[in-house]
Amino acid sequence: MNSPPTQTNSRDAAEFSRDFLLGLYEKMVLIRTFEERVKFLFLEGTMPGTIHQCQGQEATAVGVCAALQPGDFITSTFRGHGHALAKGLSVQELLDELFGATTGCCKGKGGSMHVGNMSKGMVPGIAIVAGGIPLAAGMALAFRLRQTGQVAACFFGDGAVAEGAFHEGVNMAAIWDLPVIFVCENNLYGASTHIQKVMKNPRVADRAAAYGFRGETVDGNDVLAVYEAAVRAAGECRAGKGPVLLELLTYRRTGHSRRDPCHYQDKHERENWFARDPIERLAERLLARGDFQPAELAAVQERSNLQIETAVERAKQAPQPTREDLLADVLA
Amino acid sequence: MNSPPTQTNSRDAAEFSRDFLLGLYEKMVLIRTFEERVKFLFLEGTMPGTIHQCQGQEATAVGVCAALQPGDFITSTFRGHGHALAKGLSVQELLDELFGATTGCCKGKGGSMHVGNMSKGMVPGIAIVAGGIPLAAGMALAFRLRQTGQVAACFFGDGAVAEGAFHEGVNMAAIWDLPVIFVCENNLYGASTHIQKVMKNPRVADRAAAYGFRGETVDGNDVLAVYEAAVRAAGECRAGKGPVLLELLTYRRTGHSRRDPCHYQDKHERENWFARDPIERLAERLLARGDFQPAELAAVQERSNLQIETAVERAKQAPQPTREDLLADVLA
Amino acid sequence: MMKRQGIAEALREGIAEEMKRDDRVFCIGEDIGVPGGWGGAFTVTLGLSERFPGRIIDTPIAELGFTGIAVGAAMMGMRPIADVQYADFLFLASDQLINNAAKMRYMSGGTITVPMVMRAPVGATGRGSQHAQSMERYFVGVPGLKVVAPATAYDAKGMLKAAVRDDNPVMIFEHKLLYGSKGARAEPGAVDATSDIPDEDYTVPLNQALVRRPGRDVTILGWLLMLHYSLAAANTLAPEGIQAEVVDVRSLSPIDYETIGASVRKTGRVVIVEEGPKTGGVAAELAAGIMERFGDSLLAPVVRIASADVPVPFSPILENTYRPDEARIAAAVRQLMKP
Amino acid sequence: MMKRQGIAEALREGIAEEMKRDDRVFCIGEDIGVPGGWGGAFTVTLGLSERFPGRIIDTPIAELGFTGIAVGAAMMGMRPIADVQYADFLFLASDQLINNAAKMRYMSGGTITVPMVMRAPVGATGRGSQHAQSMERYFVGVPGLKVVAPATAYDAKGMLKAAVRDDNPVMIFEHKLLYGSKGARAEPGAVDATSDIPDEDYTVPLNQALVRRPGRDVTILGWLLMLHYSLAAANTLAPEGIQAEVVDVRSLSPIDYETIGASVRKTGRVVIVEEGPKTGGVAAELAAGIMERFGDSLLAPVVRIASADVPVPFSPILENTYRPDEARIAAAVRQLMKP
Ligand SMILES: Cc1ncc(C[n+]2csc(CCOP(=O)(O)OP(=O)(O)O)c2C)c(N)n1
Ligand SMILES: Cc1ncc(C[n+]2csc(CCOP(=O)(O)OP(=O)(O)O)c2C)c(N)n1
Ligand SMILES: [Mg+2]
Ligand SMILES: [Mg+2]
Repeated sequence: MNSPPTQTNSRDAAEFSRDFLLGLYEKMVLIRTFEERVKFLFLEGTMPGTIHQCQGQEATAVGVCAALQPGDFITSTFRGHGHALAKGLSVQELLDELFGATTGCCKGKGGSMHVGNMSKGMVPGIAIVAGGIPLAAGMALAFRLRQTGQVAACFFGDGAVAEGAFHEGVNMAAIWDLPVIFVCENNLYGASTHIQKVMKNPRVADRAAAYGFRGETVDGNDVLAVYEAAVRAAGECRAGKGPVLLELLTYRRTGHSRRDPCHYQDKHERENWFARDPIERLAERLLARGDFQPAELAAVQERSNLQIETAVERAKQAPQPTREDLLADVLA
Repeated sequence: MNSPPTQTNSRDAAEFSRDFLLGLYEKMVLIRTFEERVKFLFLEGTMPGTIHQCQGQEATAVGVCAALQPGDFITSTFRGHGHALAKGLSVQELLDELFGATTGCCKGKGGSMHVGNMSKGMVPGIAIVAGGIPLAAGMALAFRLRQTGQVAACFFGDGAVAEGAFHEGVNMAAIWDLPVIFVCENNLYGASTHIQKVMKNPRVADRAAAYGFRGETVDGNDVLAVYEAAVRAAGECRAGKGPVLLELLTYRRTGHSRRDPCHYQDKHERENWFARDPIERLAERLLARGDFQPAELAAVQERSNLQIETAVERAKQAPQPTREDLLADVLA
Repeated sequence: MMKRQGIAEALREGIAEEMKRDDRVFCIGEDIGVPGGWGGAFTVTLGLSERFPGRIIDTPIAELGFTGIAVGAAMMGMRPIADVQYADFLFLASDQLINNAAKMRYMSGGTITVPMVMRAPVGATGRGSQHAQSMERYFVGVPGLKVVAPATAYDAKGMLKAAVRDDNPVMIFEHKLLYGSKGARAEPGAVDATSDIPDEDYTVPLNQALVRRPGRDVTILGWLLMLHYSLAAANTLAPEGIQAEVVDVRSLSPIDYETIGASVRKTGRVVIVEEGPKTGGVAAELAAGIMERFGDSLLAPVVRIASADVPVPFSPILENTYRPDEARIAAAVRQLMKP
Repeated sequence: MMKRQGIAEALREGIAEEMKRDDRVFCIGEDIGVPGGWGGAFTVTLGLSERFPGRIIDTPIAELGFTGIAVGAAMMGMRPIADVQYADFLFLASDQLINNAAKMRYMSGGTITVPMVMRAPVGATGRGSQHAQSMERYFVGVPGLKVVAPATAYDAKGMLKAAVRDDNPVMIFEHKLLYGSKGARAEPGAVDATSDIPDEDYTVPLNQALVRRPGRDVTILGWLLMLHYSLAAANTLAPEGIQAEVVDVRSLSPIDYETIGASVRKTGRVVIVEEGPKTGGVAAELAAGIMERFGDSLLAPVVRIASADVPVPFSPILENTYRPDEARIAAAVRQLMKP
């Protein structure tokens, strides 16, 4: 399953602009740094709630969002920090939300599993597995009815494919040719359960055919491959050709949630995937171009550390809600 | 869509025993006669409730049930009269149920949409579209766990394929190789909606591949073709090869329910299908064998008429429940 | 100018008017716009697909999916009117309605509105236990969701229009025996719920109960079919010298305790009539809420008249026993009035 | 002999004992038996897949499907113990639970039994609005379904065993803050619900409330986490001269009005404590049911202490405001006791 021949890979990094590549790298590093810091804060006990993190999956969020227009929307899941940063939410509004502050992107009412910001094109994460799939189809239906040319990108995991909501939402998007990109981040596990246990044919992209639209399997740890696949998909959506299912093969470098030690993961599988880290791989390709210096990439990491440290300090001081806030925001 | 090249047809009628063929013919005529009589009683106003009938679809129920063992079970839908008679429920217990009598197969508590009799291997019809699919998978799981060698045949319509319950139930049957035959009676319509409107690829049998098991499209108006496909499927189930999806192409000769005039059906489509009536087709094949006389087949019809008339008269006199019965049968 | 209409007609006209007024409004559901079809299970959208091409969307049989699609479209500014053919199927859609539609605004910190309408026909009508439930109880009290249950054509149209214009998700429960379905679709046991419908545009608020019949002795609370039975019972009781005040609860979430309270303070006696199992019904909330707010005005414990705690039986005899009727209501009132 | 156990451990042992006793018993759910996994979201089935090969069935993420599969298997004589990782997901499975499992016996004229158990963890625990709801209200009063909510390890084990042996579908609500989860799975704000568990086989009836603390002045009704808070409040009130009788409702469907009634007749004052929005909660049924049955013994209207009518907020400050606590309970009782 690690890198099947069928999956699409990207053009040579040389063919992309330096700034564009640096931007992708920067976002991926920012996400990784953010997640690592949040993990520490959580284990340390300073951060409340529970967390689902995306270390190792940075390329999927960044590659897809880089292919979207500002007016496009994404839906996400309980594992949405990376999607949020990739779609342009600020480190501060996210951290504030995770700390339950009123300055958070959801005023502290959503929390880690529901981060989002409509003004930046991200619906608060839907923590019901596959629950965001019909939503995204409905958003795309609105775009179609209003002929706005917008696209909805719907992030979900391999585990969501077994849910009825996937089946129903994807089928309606197909029969109505809705402009939605179904982005399946296939990290081989739904919680602790390996995909082989829940699907006879674990090639998620094949499912699209049953509904009569195009599916494609992509190396999800190659941000450029993800980007190019998403550009193609978005183009087809805007051209009215209907939805596309992108299966992005990737891997979770950390626990499913909280303090999960991942004992259910096979050691060799882990090592294989850890060797294919999306950030390291992009770094290698950048350096191979010749016009990036190691120091420059190190500086990127420095900037991320600094940005996040400052944000954490502010988040810890951010205003907490008062009892009065409990009753607000229920009805419009 | 009428008779695609891909569908499987049956062996020559000559290769089946005379008694067996007569039995199939007798059952199909009984079902047709039963449904026509019930329709009259309903329109006349003597019969309460609402009805969903299966005129034109007799071959699917009869062909499949003929391939099952007495110990096997079927699940059905709101359109279950034919399935019930085919599985061996008596005309009397069905009519009594339709009249709400305590002598009905569900003591008058189920009604037309929920006919069934566990002692005869039929679960009361599940009137929630696709709701019987996970049930049948669960029954098959029980057979597997207890190693009883039994098979569950799950009847549902083309409209059920869009439901999440189909997706979830079929997938689990597939990954666990459960002994269940998924019998999709594809009569081209879900209520008033044509299958072309709700599926990009309307070949239901193709869906099986997405879940990793075998699907087959059969001429559902050819009772022998249905029978043979069901025999193959049941054999595979008992051999532990997992589920089979049978798509039986057929057509509803009457309204979806109650007084539906079927104005949504295309005239040519109707004529085409009416010309392929399952009972007439079997009759022709029987006569073509040479060892059946027209008079013999006419006698079959006579017997059905008589049997049903007697049953109707009794059903009209059958004991109705009393207020006390309301509170019985809720908890075991 | 006025015209006499039944609920199905009035809803149809209300939907058409809203679609004309606001091109963000569309309908989505099963068999609602098929040419040669029925305009939904109860003809409410009959003919609208010709008048509003592309805006009456027929779906596959996939309640969870099309409900989620309505929620998503509403989040993007559309104003979907979704419907399930029978309210019993709402169980399949409740995740999208309760976990998503109703919570979206709150969990987004008040930044999202979900202006969608869901219509659902309830009531036991000879169809057996899976096409019969009174589903109100499962949605009353869901924070972020409004729930109404109109008993007349006037209210049905006015509340539908108000719901379409409301920025929150609104559930409208309709009763199969009140649609006024005719001919082939006529329902045995149907009750006349027609009203004189003004030609002018109007709405009916989603948060107000209504006194349908004034009386000083006892307050009868009902909605949908049970309101009509309650009014009939009140008429039976009048000649016996019992003046029952009949309040149409109408708005089930939020509940209008002001109107209800005024009546309770006056009569001091309350009978709540509900179709559906007694245990855990909407009447429980009404009884508890009335006791909390107006307990001191109560001259006797609040009485609940509801169905037995059983699934809906098919047999007409049993179904009629299951469904509270005029006689049971009148008897309960007489009992309550006994000195 | 006895041993001290928490709810998770006690449930695990109870399941193991029933699986040993009866080979028709099996478990089905998500991540419940994966080697190297967690034994379900709250470790209840941890290690059982090794002890009972092939009988701890890990499913895809498909609540509607595996619930229907449990129903089907139960109809064929098996005794499945299904579980959802968080009770909020029951909305996805409610069609199979309510339309099929609960009605199957009735609509078959009493010929079918559906001996299945569904376990579901409830409670607001810092996870946001979709992993937090108190789902009891949606299943109380569903004819054909039994509902229990054990607050101690002793009851959890005894009721689980009784549920497995019961021939009807039984829903068991468990509270995340009561499992006694340790180490990596520990829950902030958890409450000690451990009990001394006898080594002998025992069951706890599914239809009986229990007086946890006798008192003469006021009856406090609670279950799950709120029972523990109510006991704490009662202890705070004792030195003030208020003797509160605390009743563990435990059995939510059916409700044991005998035990509850005995207490109400004695005290004449009732406070019902519920986690979850006040409107339409289980407390509504309790209040209405108590008024109907024991109205004449009531010295004051029944008081409901519950959550605000809002979705569950993430922010710990708001969540703690959302959840009724000892202080609110004590204050309500003091208020009620005011002459
Ligand atoms: C409907 C539903 N069922 C179960 C869960 C519990 N749960 C949360 S995440 C998860 C696994 C999801 O796996 P996948 O979709 O592959 O996403 P990933 O965690 O790999 O990102 C499960 C079972 C849930 N949140 N929603
Ligand atoms: C979940 C659910 N949704 C909608 C309905 C209403 N309904 C009853 S039958 C039917 C059409 C079913 O079509 P199909 O599955 O093809 O079966 P057929 O009627 O053709 O036998 C619909 C929509 C239902 N009973 N259950
Ligand atoms: Mg995954
Ligand atoms: Mg059909």
